[in-house]
Amino acid sequence: MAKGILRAKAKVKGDNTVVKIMAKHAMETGNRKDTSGNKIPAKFIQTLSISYNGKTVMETNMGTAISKNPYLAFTFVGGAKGDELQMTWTENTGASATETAKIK
Amino acid sequence: MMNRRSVLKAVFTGGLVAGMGVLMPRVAMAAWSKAAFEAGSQEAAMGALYSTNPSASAEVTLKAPDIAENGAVVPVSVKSSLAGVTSIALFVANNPQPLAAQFTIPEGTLANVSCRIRMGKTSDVTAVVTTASGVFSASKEVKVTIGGCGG
Amino acid sequence: MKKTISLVAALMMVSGVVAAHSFNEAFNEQRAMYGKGHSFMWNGQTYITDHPEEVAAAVEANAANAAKLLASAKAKYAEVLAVDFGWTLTAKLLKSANKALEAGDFRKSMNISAQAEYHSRMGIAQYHQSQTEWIMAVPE
Amino acid sequence: MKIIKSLLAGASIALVASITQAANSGNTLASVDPEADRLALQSYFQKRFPQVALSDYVNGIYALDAPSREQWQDIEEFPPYEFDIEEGEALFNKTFANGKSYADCFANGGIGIRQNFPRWDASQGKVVTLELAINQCREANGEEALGWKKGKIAQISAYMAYTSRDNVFDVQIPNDKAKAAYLDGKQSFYARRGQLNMSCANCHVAGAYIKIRADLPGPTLGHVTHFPVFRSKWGNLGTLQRRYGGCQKNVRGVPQKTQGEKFRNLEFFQTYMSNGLVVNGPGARK
Repeated sequence: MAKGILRAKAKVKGDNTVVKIMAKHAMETGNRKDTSGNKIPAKFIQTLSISYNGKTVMETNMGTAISKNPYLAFTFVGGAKGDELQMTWTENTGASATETAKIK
Repeated sequence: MMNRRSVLKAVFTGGLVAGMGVLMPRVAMAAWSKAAFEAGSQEAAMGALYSTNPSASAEVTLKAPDIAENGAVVPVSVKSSLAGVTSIALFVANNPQPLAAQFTIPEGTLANVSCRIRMGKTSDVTAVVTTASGVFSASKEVKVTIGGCGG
Repeated sequence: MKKTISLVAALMMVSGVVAAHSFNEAFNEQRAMYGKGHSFMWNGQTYITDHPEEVAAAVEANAANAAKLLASAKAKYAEVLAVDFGWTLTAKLLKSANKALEAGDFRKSMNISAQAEYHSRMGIAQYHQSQTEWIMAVPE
Repeated sequence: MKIIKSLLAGASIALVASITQAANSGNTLASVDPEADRLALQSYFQKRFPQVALSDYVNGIYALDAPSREQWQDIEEFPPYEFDIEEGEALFNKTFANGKSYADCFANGGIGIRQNFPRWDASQGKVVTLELAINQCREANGEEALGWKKGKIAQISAYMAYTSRDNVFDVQIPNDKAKAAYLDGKQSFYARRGQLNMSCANCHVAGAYIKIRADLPGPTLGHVTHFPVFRSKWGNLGTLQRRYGGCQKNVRGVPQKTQGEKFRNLEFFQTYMSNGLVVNGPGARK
């Protein structure tokens, strides 16, 4: 039950699938200083792409102006209950992972 | 940067035939533009992404609060009734790095996205929508206030 | 013309102070308007808008007096903390009063100590008020 | 017809009078009447905001202010505390070194019981908040107590609140000792403190929905129902008493002790005031 940083709620609504995703991430801007006055290095999610059945349905590039615990909601045509979404994120540090979520 | 632009242009012109070009747009979509995201002014950020200045359009709807409850988490959504939207971008003019996010909209995905942005202070927020026929925008001022209840 | 107006204003103020105010109200009003060191009339007597702590600090600025005022302010702060009604700025004031004392700036130290002691006295007053007058705040 | 009208008028006057009297005279153990206080507070807010349903007060300021409510609803689409509920659940279910767990310390295995806290513990002779009960459970099982204001304790509390959502708050005042604690909490609520000389009531009764600089204080009715909260300002989850301390600092007072008697009694009073409303914690706030 190892969980990644992404949580998704994907629901079929009529002919469409509504997807809401939140990432557990501080989105450190690189502009902040710690208590001793040193700059906290930037560490944020740069890209998040979602695909369904091998087709990309959303691709997001994010900057430091995205809030902590980034949230994204969008809707695509199609999708079926029980199918999986693939969600791939990359960080500015180079870290990256692909996680999945079931459409409900 | 020229490279990036020409790729984008290729995507824009090819936008309407997308769907079969699944692999081609993926390449363009994946590019995170350092020049645009690290630009210190909205003008520079837009210059890095678009070859023309966006023109204001009533068919772009930007939903954002008049007064943000908290500048750290400002819910924003953008939708557009324009045909063939290929991307949506969000700018916060007065942020140190104005470009907040860029959403690539493949065919089959609605031109309707929501996210939450950070705002350092009161600023215009601008949504820019790209379609095959041009670049369109909508702006709104969002006030960020200093609360009395710091706690 | 100017004279008349200011005369009227003065009359109103004086009559207001005398007729409608308790001494505390008059004092607080005058203090808020003019700050410390201002004289005003109340019930035919002249008063000055200084807090008792400021009066106590209006003595010769020297090491002994500054140390005495600081010690008194610290004791008062301990007293207000004991009843759980301290103010946030007071600890900082005590620190800077101590710093000024060590730097030999006795006048500054004494003034800050006076302010700190005032904070603590007001906090203690709030404590007493909380024991009795809080019920006045309950909405009907 | 006339008779009925005047009868009604008479009845309502009598009702108001009795409430007024109860609220006003309740400053001694003999005269304090928690139930009258609760009804008086409800009627105070319902008179001020007649368009707001009583049940909506659990949403705090968002029950009163439409523009804030809209932003909050957007946040609630995917609330930031969801991670905390998950982590809280994992923490709650983790067994202690001695093989026992939180479930062994609470009624109904700790599920769906938020509405009964804080509760008067006769054997300890004091008010026990949910967070205090969590730490007492840990200590009874040889574990170290957690910090009071945020982190694990807030997450466990959030999970326990989450399992209790829609349960109706039912804080009991079983005896005179408990009533004395209630009275002490009531006194704290209305007592002015700090350099700004303000009480809880200044902002959250009279000052509810009145701008304090750029902030709109929420009504105290329903205040506790959504705690712990993920506060955007904090960027993480915090307990009610963390907020108490913050409020006291805001009026430039030295905060009282977290989970000390004063704060526990205040929470007791404040939660009793929200009896009849539902648990909707954890919540998201600005």
